[in-house]
Amino acid sequence: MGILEVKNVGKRFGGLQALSDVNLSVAENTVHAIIGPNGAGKSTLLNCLVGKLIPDSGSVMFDGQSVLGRAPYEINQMGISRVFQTPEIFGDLTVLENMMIPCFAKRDGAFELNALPAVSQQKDVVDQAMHMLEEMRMADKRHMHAAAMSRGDKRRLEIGMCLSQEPRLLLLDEPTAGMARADTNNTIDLLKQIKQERDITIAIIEHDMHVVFSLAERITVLAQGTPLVEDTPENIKGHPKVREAYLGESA
Amino acid sequence: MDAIILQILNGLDKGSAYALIALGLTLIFGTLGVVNFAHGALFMIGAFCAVTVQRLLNLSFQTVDETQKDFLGNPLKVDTPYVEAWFGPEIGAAIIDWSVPLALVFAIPIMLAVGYAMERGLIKHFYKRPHADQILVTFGLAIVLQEIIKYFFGANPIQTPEPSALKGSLDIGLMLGFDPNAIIYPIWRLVYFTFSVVIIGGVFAFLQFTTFGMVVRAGMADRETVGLLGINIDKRFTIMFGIAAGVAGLAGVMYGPLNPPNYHMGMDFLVLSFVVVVVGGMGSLPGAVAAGFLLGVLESFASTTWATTTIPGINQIIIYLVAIIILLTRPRGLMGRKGVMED
Amino acid sequence: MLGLDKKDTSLLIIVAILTLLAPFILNPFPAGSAMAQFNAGYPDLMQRFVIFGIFAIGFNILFGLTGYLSFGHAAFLGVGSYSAVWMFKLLSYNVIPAIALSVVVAALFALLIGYVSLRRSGIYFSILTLAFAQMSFALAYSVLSNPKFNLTNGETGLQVYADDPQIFHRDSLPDMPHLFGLSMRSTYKLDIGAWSFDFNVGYYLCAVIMMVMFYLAIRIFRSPFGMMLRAVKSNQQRMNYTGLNPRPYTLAAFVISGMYAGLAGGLMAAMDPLAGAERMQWTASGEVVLMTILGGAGTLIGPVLGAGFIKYFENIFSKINDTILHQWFSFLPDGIEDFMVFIVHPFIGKGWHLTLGILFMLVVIFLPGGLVEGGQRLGNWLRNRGKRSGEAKTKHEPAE
Amino acid sequence: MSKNQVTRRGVLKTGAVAGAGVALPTIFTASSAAAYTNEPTGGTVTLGFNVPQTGPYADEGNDELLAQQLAVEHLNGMGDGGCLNTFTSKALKGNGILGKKVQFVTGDTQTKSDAARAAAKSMIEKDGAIMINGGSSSGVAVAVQGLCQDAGVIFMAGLTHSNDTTGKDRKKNGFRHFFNAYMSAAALAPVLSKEMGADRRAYHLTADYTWGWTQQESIAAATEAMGWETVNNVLTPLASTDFSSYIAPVLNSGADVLVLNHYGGNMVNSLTNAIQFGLLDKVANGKDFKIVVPLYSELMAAGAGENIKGVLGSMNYNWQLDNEGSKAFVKSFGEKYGKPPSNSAQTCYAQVLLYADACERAGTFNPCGVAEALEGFEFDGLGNGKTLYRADDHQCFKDVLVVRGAQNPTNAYDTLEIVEVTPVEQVMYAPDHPMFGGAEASLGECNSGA
Repeated sequence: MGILEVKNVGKRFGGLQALSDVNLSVAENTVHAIIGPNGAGKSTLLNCLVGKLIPDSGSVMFDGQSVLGRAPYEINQMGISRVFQTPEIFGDLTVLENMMIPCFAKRDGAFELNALPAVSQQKDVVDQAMHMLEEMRMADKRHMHAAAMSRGDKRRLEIGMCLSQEPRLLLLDEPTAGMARADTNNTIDLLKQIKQERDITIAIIEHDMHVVFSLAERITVLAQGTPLVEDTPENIKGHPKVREAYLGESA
Repeated sequence: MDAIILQILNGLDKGSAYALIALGLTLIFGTLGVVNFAHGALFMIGAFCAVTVQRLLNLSFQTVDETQKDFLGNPLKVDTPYVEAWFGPEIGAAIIDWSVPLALVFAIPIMLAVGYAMERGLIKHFYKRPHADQILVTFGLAIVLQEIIKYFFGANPIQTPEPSALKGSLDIGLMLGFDPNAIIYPIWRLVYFTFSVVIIGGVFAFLQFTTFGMVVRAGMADRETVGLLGINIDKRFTIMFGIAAGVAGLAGVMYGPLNPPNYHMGMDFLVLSFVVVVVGGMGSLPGAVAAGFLLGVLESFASTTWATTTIPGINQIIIYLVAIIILLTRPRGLMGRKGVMED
Repeated sequence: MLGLDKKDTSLLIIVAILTLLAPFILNPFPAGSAMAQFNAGYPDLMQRFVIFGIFAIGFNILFGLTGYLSFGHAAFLGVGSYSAVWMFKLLSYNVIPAIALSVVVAALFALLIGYVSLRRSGIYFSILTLAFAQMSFALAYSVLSNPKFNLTNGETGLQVYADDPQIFHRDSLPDMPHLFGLSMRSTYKLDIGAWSFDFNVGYYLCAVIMMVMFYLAIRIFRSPFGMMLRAVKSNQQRMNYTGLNPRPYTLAAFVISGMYAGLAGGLMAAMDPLAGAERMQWTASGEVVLMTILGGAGTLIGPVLGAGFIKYFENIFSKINDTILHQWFSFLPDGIEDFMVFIVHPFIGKGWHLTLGILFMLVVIFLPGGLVEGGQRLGNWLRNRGKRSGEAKTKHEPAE
Repeated sequence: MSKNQVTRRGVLKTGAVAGAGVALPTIFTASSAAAYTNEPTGGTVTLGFNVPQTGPYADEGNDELLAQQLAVEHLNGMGDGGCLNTFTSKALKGNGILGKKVQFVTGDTQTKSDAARAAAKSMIEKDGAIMINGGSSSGVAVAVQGLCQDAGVIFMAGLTHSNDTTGKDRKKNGFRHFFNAYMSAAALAPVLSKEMGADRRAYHLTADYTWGWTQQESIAAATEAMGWETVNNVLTPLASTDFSSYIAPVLNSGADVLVLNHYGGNMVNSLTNAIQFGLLDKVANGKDFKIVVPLYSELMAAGAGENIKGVLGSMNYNWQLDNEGSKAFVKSFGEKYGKPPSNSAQTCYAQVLLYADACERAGTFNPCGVAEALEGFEFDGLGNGKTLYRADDHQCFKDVLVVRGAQNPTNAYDTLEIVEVTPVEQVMYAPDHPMFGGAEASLGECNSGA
């Protein structure tokens, strides 16, 4: 029984069957990659997991509880954090504030009218955020406007924000898309380090095979809205169906 | 039955003014992505083009008539318009009589110029600014424009009558086989309705059938891609702004005979036209037109005795009520596109 | 101090000093002098400064922090005023229950309108608030003033009549709004030489309340809640995926700012017990938008400055008529005098709307941060100039 | 000057602060030694002119302002154009009021109660205005009147036509020279009956607010008493700019007269729309269709242009009125400003002179004294002919003009012609008339602010 169980999920947009009969099981404390050619339904599947879309059929269970029909913030509070393809951060806020917001969300829940005490007096949250900033090696930039940072820094900040919520499942949507090789490698190292240092399950959607094969313990290949195979990276590499559907074209 | 036909007719007529203003607003929003609160002011400027033409045609020289006295008991100074002196009294009077249709010719270059100047001089610098900033700067511009008009033309409304040949009303009911006086409708209002249908049709045809229009429509859908194709979309958008200003201005010129122009008529229409655009769906041209006519008809029906006795005060709030209901049930208005103006 | 950091404390102290000494600061010119018409230190205007300051501070909590542009905030002000006058009519002229009820009713009203309007964002939200406010105005102006059910007294405005119950009214109490017998209109007049200063009870009540509200606003700005509101403005998507529900945050901000507006409305009625429908009109909502932007949206002090600026314009600039202009320029030769009057004429007196519109446009175009940004830029420029001349000196010195 | 000011305000000098003093707490700005609010102590007295300078009624406000400036000139003896001579009271000497030179300050009402009160307060609190004059709507008049009552100054209303101003909202410190809706109706009804017959069926369009309702109520009552029938009364929102949907059903309703209980922009547009629909060319119930606009003003007539031809209405005053006072005033106004005065201008002019005259006769600026001098004051001149300022409700009673849009105006100023001058007796009513607040309406006590 995996921490995330997707059963028979289907989703249709008008005439397009984006997902059909998707089954996926992500085991706890593993790195699970979902790959597939463009239009395979990777993003649709992801959106079904985080509450942005509601599948037409099937079930999505996280840690034994259904996530269907819940709003994104509720699903996040259950322990699923999402990293976006282009970093989604609070650009107008400082780096430290960016890091504090998930800490508050972790501490106070989805809504708390905490309107009178100053942020600076919330020592526990400040400490937690600073600690995470240090771990992300950006403590020196804490007073910078987040929008003014480099793309790599934004990515690290976003991952840091997700981690500070101590999620049980971290979803990454093409975390290295559009990155230079060096930045990509840094991100891979960061993710490896994260995985080493804590008990966390990571599901990653990725195009870049380099990233996938450096990180993933299991891989699901999606094509035309259905999972083709699920296996270890080694087996996937040699799988004829996958070669045909995906690797053949990109290799 | 006749009462219903009458109110539908009236609603379409009312709606045609809303539709024209909303059409221009939507053109500007759809192409340039700018929320133009000064659009009502353009409508008002159009109406004052008619006033100006009327004033110009009435420019007069004075002759003293000893036989008549003015209010102070002095000999009366009689004004004779130059046009009457030049073309003879009859032709001169006829020219003055037709000043509103003549003003159309005059208003087109003026409105295009005003639109061009507005876009190049002000709006251009706000493409990248937040919508709130656009609303605010154009709101400020609307105040400035109306105060300038007020300074020159005063606060009182000024009559710009329709040509006397088009005065009066038609008994449409009689033509449809109802009793006399059942459905009476003013000729100029029918002219206005026809005019707006022609203009709306013209704008749609222009966008549909010309290359220029196709590029603009493509640009409305996806500005970046069209820009990548090496087409200078900005220049075309400037022209679109001019056209939108022209539509508003012509709507204003023709509106003058319906209700005499005053300096605040733009503000009076502004709130309403935004409601129309939002109900229609931001960025949707057919939506704007449909919503304009729809709200016109609803407003017309809400002002019937039947409606006001059933729900007292319904005529006061109908427009807003409709806006609220539509926005809550259809988040993007009647025909709005996803993702427009939701940031 | 008071849970604020050093910078905020000094800001609060400056505001406190300015408001408490306003009767002096606003009356810089001797009473009889030609410049006296620029004096703004009379009770009514001083009250308006702080009341609209409260209104704008509240509006800024919504607009400045969350970026939601409400075009219907005047409705809450109007509702507050009506509630307060009803308290005067039913209970007594004591301002405490009136102000309390105005805040409560405005909060409920804001909760209702906010709950519905906040289902949409962007311009849809603006139009929804506008629609609600215009509906409220139309209802207050005519529908709810019909003889059968007269809640608002329509065009004339709601006021206290001699035959109203006023169940707690005693003959010993003043026949106008008061605070436990201290009339809002009591004014100490202080004459120093040619100068004359008014110290009005109503003003000081409003001023104290404004300082409290300003203080609360600072606390809100610096609190986790305030940070969440800025997060709403910055990126709602990220907020959603960080386990935070933006809607209750924006709704809370909406209600809080509605309560500020209601308080302002209640105070307006307390200073002058008449509530007119036109203070609910969309142009009145537009005015508070102008105030906030003009002063500097999202800054603490900006809205207060903007409110003061616009009210000064409305009350002082609008009173300059041609006769006064001719007096000003009378030192010039006749022709030039007339010419100067001709040039200035469109912008003053009845032309104050024009001047305001132009200023507003200039601010939006060149100073998106409002007067506060202008002040900062000026400060920086002066500092840089000082520095540069300093640098120039240091560069120069070694050469010598 | 400065020292003078300290002593004349009767300030207690304290030893601690040399040259500074603190007055006792008082209501409003009157200090303890002053007998009443803004008691003038120098050589000048300040009047406050509160008129709309922005908004749709700005032109009317401007007209009022011109008339008030003219009145100040006349009071200060800068030539009175013979106006004062026609005034039956001879108390004014052309040397200001009570020997003090008259100054004035202006305020912008914006035709909004709030703004009007703010402007009035500013003039009272800051500029020391001893009275407030002017205005262009009933809402404003009632609001400012209440304020002046509280402040302890005299309020002389400008254009305000609602019954309430001197009806249920009457105040001891407030005075109205202008006529009201009841008087319009009383004056119009006989003329309407004479011109149109006694068996007409009337359709009312009424602006949906207090003034509209009282006007409609008055007209309906007066015409029904003459035998007319009221077919329908439709309330139109004040914010309406287009009345076509209200006009369209009129012809088919069985009515043969349309009564437009509208004012200002509403009236201009509703009348324009009615003419567009060709109502005046139609025959209904075998009679020529007619339109009535109970309250006319010159600016509305100008705004409505040719549409007013043949349309009946009433006015407080018209410059064509043929009496000595009127002629002198029109001449004086016309020579200075190049146009004849409007009826609101005449009211504002008369109000300033009436106030000044009352001060002279009372020998004081004390509002209670002035009010007493005005109450029951009978005079002639200033334009309207014989007039009474009734003591019971502070309403002026004088002849009312019934006017009609002229068929062939010779210039921009004679677009209205006087049909009949209804004698004052016909428009009289009891002070406790139910339309005027009934027996409960009371002026209250005079307030001098002391």
